[in-house]
Amino acid sequence: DTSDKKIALSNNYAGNSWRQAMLTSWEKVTGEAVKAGVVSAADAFTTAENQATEQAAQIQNMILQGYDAIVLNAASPTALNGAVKEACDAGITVVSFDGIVTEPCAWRIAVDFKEMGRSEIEYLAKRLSDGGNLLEIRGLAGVFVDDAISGGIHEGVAENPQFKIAGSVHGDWAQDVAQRAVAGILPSLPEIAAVVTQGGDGYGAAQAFAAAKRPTPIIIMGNRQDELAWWKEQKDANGYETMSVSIAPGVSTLAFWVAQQILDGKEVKKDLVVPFLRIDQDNLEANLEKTPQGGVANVEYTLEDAQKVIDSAK
Amino acid sequence: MNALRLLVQKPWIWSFAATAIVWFITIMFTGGASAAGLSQAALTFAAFSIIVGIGQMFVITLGPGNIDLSVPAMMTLSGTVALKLMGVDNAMILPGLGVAVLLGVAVGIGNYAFIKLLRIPPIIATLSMSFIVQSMAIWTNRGIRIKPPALLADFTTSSFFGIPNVAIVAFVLSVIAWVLLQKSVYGRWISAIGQSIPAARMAGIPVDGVRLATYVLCAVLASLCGYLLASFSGGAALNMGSEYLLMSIAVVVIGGTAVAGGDSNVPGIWGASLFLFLVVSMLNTYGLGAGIRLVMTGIIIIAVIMVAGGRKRGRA
Amino acid sequence: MNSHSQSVPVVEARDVKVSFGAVRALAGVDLVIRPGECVGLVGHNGAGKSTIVNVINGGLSPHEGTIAYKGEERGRTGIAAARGHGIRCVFQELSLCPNLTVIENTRIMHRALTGWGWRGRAAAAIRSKLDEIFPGHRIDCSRAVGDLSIAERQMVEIATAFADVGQAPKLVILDEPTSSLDASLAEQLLAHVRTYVAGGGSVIFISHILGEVLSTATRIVVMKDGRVVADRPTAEFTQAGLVQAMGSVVAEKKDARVARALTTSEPILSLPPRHGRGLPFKAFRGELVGLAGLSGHGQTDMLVDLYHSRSGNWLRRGNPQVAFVAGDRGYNGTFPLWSILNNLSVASLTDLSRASLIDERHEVELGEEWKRRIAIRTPDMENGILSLSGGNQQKVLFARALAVRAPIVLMDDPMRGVDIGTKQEVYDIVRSEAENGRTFIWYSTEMDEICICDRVYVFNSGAIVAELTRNDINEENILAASFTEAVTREAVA
Amino acid sequence: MKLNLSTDSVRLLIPALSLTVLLCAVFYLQPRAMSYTGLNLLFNLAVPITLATIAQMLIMTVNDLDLSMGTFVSFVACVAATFLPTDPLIGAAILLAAIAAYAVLGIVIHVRELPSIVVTLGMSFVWGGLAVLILPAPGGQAPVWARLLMTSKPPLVPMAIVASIVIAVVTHFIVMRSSFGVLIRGVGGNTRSVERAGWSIIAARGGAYALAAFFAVLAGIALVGLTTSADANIALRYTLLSIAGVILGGGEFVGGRVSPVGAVIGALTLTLAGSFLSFLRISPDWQIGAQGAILIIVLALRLLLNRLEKREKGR
Ligand SMILES: Nc1ncnc2c1ncn2[C@@H]1O[C@H](COP(=O)(O)OP(=O)(O)OP(=O)(O)O)[C@@H](O)[C@H]1O
Ligand SMILES: Nc1ncnc2c1ncn2[C@@H]1O[C@H](COP(=O)(O)OP(=O)(O)OP(=O)(O)O)[C@@H](O)[C@H]1O
Ligand SMILES: [Mg+2]
Ligand SMILES: [Mg+2]
Repeated sequence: DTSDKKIALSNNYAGNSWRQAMLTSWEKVTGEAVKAGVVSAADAFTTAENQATEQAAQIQNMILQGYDAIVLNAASPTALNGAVKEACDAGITVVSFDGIVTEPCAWRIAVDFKEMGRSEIEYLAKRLSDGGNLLEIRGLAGVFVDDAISGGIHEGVAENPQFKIAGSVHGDWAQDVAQRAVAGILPSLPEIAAVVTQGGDGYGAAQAFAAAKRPTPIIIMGNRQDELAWWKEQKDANGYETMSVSIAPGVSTLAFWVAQQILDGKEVKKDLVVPFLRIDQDNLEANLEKTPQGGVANVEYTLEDAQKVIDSAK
Repeated sequence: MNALRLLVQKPWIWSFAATAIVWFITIMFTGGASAAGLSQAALTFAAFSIIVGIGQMFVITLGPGNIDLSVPAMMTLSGTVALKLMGVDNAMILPGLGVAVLLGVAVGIGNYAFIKLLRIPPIIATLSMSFIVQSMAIWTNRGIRIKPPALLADFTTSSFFGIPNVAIVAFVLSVIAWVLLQKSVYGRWISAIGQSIPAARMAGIPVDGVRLATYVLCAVLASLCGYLLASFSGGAALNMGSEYLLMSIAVVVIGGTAVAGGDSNVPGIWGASLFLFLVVSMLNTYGLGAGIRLVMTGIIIIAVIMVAGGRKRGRA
Repeated sequence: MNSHSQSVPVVEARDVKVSFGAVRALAGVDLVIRPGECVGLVGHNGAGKSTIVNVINGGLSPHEGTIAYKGEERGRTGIAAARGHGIRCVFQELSLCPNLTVIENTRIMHRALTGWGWRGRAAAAIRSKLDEIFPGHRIDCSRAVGDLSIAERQMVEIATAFADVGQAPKLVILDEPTSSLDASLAEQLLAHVRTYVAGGGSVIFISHILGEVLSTATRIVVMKDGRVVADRPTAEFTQAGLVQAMGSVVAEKKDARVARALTTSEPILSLPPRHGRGLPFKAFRGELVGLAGLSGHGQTDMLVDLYHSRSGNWLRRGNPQVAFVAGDRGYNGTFPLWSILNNLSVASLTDLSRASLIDERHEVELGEEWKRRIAIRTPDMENGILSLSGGNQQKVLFARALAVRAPIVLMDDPMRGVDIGTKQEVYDIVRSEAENGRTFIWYSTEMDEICICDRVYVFNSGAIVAELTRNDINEENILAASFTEAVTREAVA
Repeated sequence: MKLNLSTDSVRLLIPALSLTVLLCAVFYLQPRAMSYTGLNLLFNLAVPITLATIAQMLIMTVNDLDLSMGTFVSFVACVAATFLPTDPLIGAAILLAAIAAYAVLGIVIHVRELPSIVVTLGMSFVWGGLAVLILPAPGGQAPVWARLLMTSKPPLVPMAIVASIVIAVVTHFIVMRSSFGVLIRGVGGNTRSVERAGWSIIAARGGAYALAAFFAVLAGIALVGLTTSADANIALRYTLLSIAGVILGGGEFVGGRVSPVGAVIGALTLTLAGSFLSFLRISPDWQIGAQGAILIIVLALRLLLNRLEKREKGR
C-alpha cells in the first residue's frame, strides 16, 4: 500500500515540446493515480535553467520536503550523483529515466541511445545499398545523450563503410539552431544522401535543404508532429520514404509506476530498458493521427505496462 | 590614401574585414562553388541577429549595466502567441504582427518598470522579467508547434533578386536605426544618457522617458524577430530564442559599439552578425569538432577585438 | 633662506614644449622652483598652467626640453621619480577615489605606508594634517570620500598632499585649490601655505583669484598662450599689473552695479521654506538672485530640486522653463565622449531640429556664435570636450545653458576656474540677459559674484536664514548671516 | 538617538536582512530545514556559487565584468574531475596556467583598453571548448580530498555555513582591509588618480584577475567535490548567478563599490530563493516565472529597507 507515499518529479528543462509532452503525460497519469488514492502526492518540479547544479539543489530540497521517492530526468548523468547519493542515504527511492544517472543506488529506466543511433544507419543501409554522404545533426555538445547517439551513428557507419559522414553540425536539439547550422554548411557539402539526426531537428534540416534548392535527402525524423506532418505531405506528393525514431515522452509515467512499485515493496532490477518509439512508412498515418497538433508522438504507461516491463527484466 | 585611413579608424571596419576573410576561407573549401549559397544563407541568418542586435545596441548605448536579458524569452513569447493567434490563417498575418508588437511594448514597459520602481540594475531586472515571460510562453500553449500562415512562411523563406526577404527587412530596420541614432534628437539623447545620467538630466533631457522608450524599442525588435523567426522556421519553439542572448550582445560589442555606452554604430552589427554566422560555418565546413570549434570561435572573437583595438583616450 | 637651498632648486624645467595634436599647450617654458618659496602661477584659461604642472609632477613627459629634480640633470623622470623627490600635487579636477574612505585614499596617495597597522598610521597622519590646515573641520576620516561634499573632498585632497607619511613633501602643487572652498576655508589654506613656505617647503599655487595669489605667493609667474610672460617677486605686482601682464583686456572692475528692485510684480518662482525651516524663496522676472553662505549648506541641493521640479523627466516640455549650469563638471556637466559642439548644443536640440531630425548646419552656427561670444579656446569645435582646459569646459557649459530659451537660469557656482577676463565677459552677458527679462539664480562661493546680484539669500544648514537686498549686500552682512542658525517656521510664526 | 552607520555597513545590513527574512520564510514553510542536515542541504550547493560570486566581485571591483565565469568554473570542474585525481601535478599545472591566463587577460584588457565584456565573451567560448575537449561526455571522478572536504561534518555547525563564514572573513580581509584590496578598489573608483599616485595599474589589474581566477578555481573544485563528477556544461549558469549575487550583496557595476560579505550573503540568498520556491509548490508552468518573481521580491525588499534607512539618515 502506497497511499500515504509522496513522489516528486525532478525535471531539468521545460523548453521544448518533448519535455512539455512529458510533463503533460505526468500530470495526466499521476493526477488520476492521486485521485484514485494510489499515492498521496505526485508533484512536478522544473528548474529555471537546464543546469545540473540547479537540479542538484532541487533534489536536496526534495529531501528536505520529505518525499518518499524522486523520479528524475537528469541534466547530467554524473553531476547529480552527489545529490542522488544524499537522497538515497536519506532513505528515498530515486528512479531516473531518459536522462539517467550513474549513481548505483538509483534505478535507471534507460533508452539505448547508442542503439538508436545505430538503428538509423541500419535503416539507411537497407534503403541505400550504394551508401553515400551523410550529414549528421548532433545535439548539445558535452551532453551525454548527444555523445551516445552520435557514438551509435559512428559505430553504424564503421560497420557500413559505404556511408561517409560528410559533415557534422550541432543543432542543440533546437529547430532553428539546426536550420541555421545546416544552412551554413550546406553550400560547401557534396551531394547528401541522408541526414541522420537526434530528434527534433528533422524539419529544420528539410527547410534548410529547401531553402538551398537542393534535392531533399532521406532525413531521419524525431517523432515531432510537424516532422510527421511534413513527411506525410511528402509521402502523398512524391512517395517520400524515411523513418522516425525517438524516446516517448510518456516514459515519465513508466518511471512513476516503477517508483510506486518499489515503494510498494516490489523487487525491481536497477537497470530497466524501454524500447524507443519508432515510426515507419506503414504506421505513419496511424501515429500522426494520435499525435496532437504540434506535439510529439507519445505512449503513456499504465500500472500493468509497468509491471510487464519490471517482470520482463528479471 | 586619406579615405583609407578614415576607413581604418571606423570601429566597424574590422568586423567586415574579418567577415570577408572568413567568407573567403569557407568558400575556398569548395573552390568557390559555394559562394552564392553561402552568402545567401549568411544574409538570411544574420538578418535575425541584426534585428535583435539593433535593439540590444540601443539599450547598451544607455550606459554601463544596461543590457536586456529578456530578449530570448521575448522572442519565444511573441513567436508562440502570434503563431497561435494566426492559426495558419493568411488573413491573420497583420493582426498577428500587431499582437507581437503590442507584446513587445508591454514587456518593454515591464522591464523599465522593474528597473525604475525597484531601482535594480537592468541586468537583473530583465533577467527576472525573462523568467516571467518564458513562463508566459509555456503557459500559452505548452510548446505546441503551430505552422505559420502559408503566405508569411513564403515571405520569410523566399528572396527578392537573390536577396533574402528577411535581410531586406533587417536592412530597412537598420536604416531607420541609423537615422535615429545619428540624425535624430532621440539618438543624441540616448548617447548623452549613456555617458552620464546626471549630466543628461541637468541638460534637460527627459531621462526616464528616453530610457523607457529604449527598452520598449528593444523589446519590440526582439518581438518582431521572434515573429519572423517563428514564421521562417515553421513554428515557434520554446527554446527558439536561447541562441540570441549571447548573440545579441556579441554582435553589438564585436560591431564596435562601446560597452560603456554613449557610442554606437549600426554597420558594425551587420559585420558582426555575418561574421558570427560565417565563423561557425567555416569551422563546420572544415569538419572541426565541437571543442576545437568553440575554442577557435573564442580566439577569433578576441583577435578581432584586439585588432580593432580600444578606443582613443580623452585628455590624458 | 640659506645659500645652499638657493643653489639647489627643487625642480627645474627648461625650455619645455608640449603639444596635443595641433594645440601647442607649452611653447618653451622655463620654471625653476626653489625651497622656501611659493610661486603663484596665473594666466588665462588654457594658458598651459595645468600642463606645466603635469610635466613637473611626471604625469606628462615633455616633447622637448628637460626636467630636473634637485639639480640632477639626468635623473629619472616620471610619476614615481617625481614623488620620490617629494613632489605632491593637488589636481584641478578632484582626484580621490570616491568609493574609498579618507584613510584608504591616504593609503593610495602614499605608497610608503606599508606593512601592518597602516590604517592607524594613515588615520593619524591625515587627521593631524586636516586639524592643522583646517581647524574646526568636521570630516570623519572613516567615511567614504563620495559621501563628502565637494569642498570637503578638496580639503581632504589638500591635507593628503601636505601629509607627512614617512617622507615629507618638498614641493606641493596646488592647481586651483580654492575653487570649491568658501572664503573662510580658503583663508585657512592660504595661512597654512604661508607657514609651510616659511618652514622651508615650496608651493606652486595656481588660482584665478588674484587677491589670493598676491597675498600668498612670494613670486608670481604669469603664463600666456603656453609661454611665461612675466616672472617677478610678488612685491613688484599689483592687481592691475597682473591683469595687464596676463593680457586680459578687461578694464578696471566696474563698481558693483546698481541693484534693481524688481520685487513689485508677481514672482516667477517661489518655494516654501526648505525642510520647513527658515525663509521662503522667491524670484522675479529679470532678477539676479544670489545664493550665498558657506559651501555645502544646501545651495546646490536647492538648485537641483528646483530644476527637477520644473523640468520633465518623462517628456520634454516644448518650452523649457529652466536651464542649469553645472559647477560639478565631471558629475553633472560634461559628456566626455562628445565633441565641444555636441556638448554645447545638447540642451537646445529641440530648437535645432525639424521633425526630430537635427539640422546640423544650424547646430554648427550655434557653436560658432557661442565660440565667438565667450571665446572658447579651441581650433575646432569638433574636438573632444576633454581637450579643453578646465575653465574652457566651464564656458561651454555656460553657453549650453544660455543657448536654451528658458526664462530661468540656475547656476551652481559656474565660475569655478574661469579666468577673470572671461568672468567679466560672462558677467556682462548675464547682466544684459537679465535686462531682457531672464531670471538668474546664482549660487557662488565668490564674494564678488554675490555682490553683483539684485537680491541675496544666505544659507545655513540647508535652510535660508537671511535675505539681503540692494545696499545690504556686502561681505560683512553675508558672513554674519552665514553663521546664524535657521529658526523653525513655527518659532517665527 | 541618531543611527550612525557608514555606507559600508548599510551596504551589508540590507542584504543581511533580506537573507534573514527569506530564511524565516523557508523555516516557516519547511520546519525540517531548521536542523543540522537541513541547513547543510539548503546551503551546501551555495559554497561553489559563493566562491564564483567572490571571483566575479573581484573582477567587478576593477570595473570589469566577466561573462566567462560559468564556463571557466565548468572548465575547472572538468580538470578537477579528470586530471586532479589521477595526475595531480598536471592538473595543478593546468589550473595554474589558467590563473596565469586570467592575469594576462586582465593586463591585455587594460593595456589595449578593450571592453572586458567582449574579451570575456570570447573567452567563454575558449573555456567551453577546452572543457568539451577535456571531457567530451560527462564523467570523471572528484579528487578524494575534495569530496571529503565538501561532505565533512564539523561539529555543531554544518560545513556549508562554516565554509560561507570562512570565505566571507577571508575575502573581507583581502578586499576591504589589506593594501592590495584598497589598491584594486581604488582602481575601480578612479584609475587615473591611482596611476598618478605612482601605482602600477597593470599589476593591480593583473592581480585582481589572478585572484578572481583563484577563487573561481576553488569554486570549480568545490563543485566537483559536491557533485562527485563533472560535465562541460556543469556551471554555465554561474555567470549570471555570480553577477546577481554581487548586485544583491550591494555591489555596483562601476566605481569599485563592492562588499565581499555582501557578495557571500547575496549568493546564499539566491540559493535560498530557489529552495523557497520549491517549498511553495507552484504549477510547473509558472515555476520558471516564479524564479523571476522571487528575484524581484528580494530586490523589492532591499529597496524597502533602503528607503527605511534613508528616512533614518534624513533625520
Ligand atoms: N589632452 C589634451 N588634448 C588636447 N588638448 C589639450 C589636452 N590637454 C590640454 N590641452 C590644451 O592645452 C592647452 C593648455 O591647457 P591647460 O589645462 O594647461 O590650461 P590651464 O592653464 O590649466 O587652464 P585653466 O585655467 O582653464 O585650467 C589648452 O588649450 C588645452 O585645450
Ligand atoms: N573624490 C573624487 N574623485 C574623483 N572625481 C571626483 C571626486 N570628487 C569629485 N570628482 C569629480 O571631479 C570633477 C571636478 O571637480 P570640480 O568641479 O571640483 O572641479 P574644479 O576644480 O572646481 O574645476 P575647475 O577646473 O573649474 O576649477 C567633479 O565634477 C567631480 O564629479
Ligand atoms: Mg588648468
Ligand atoms: Mg578649479
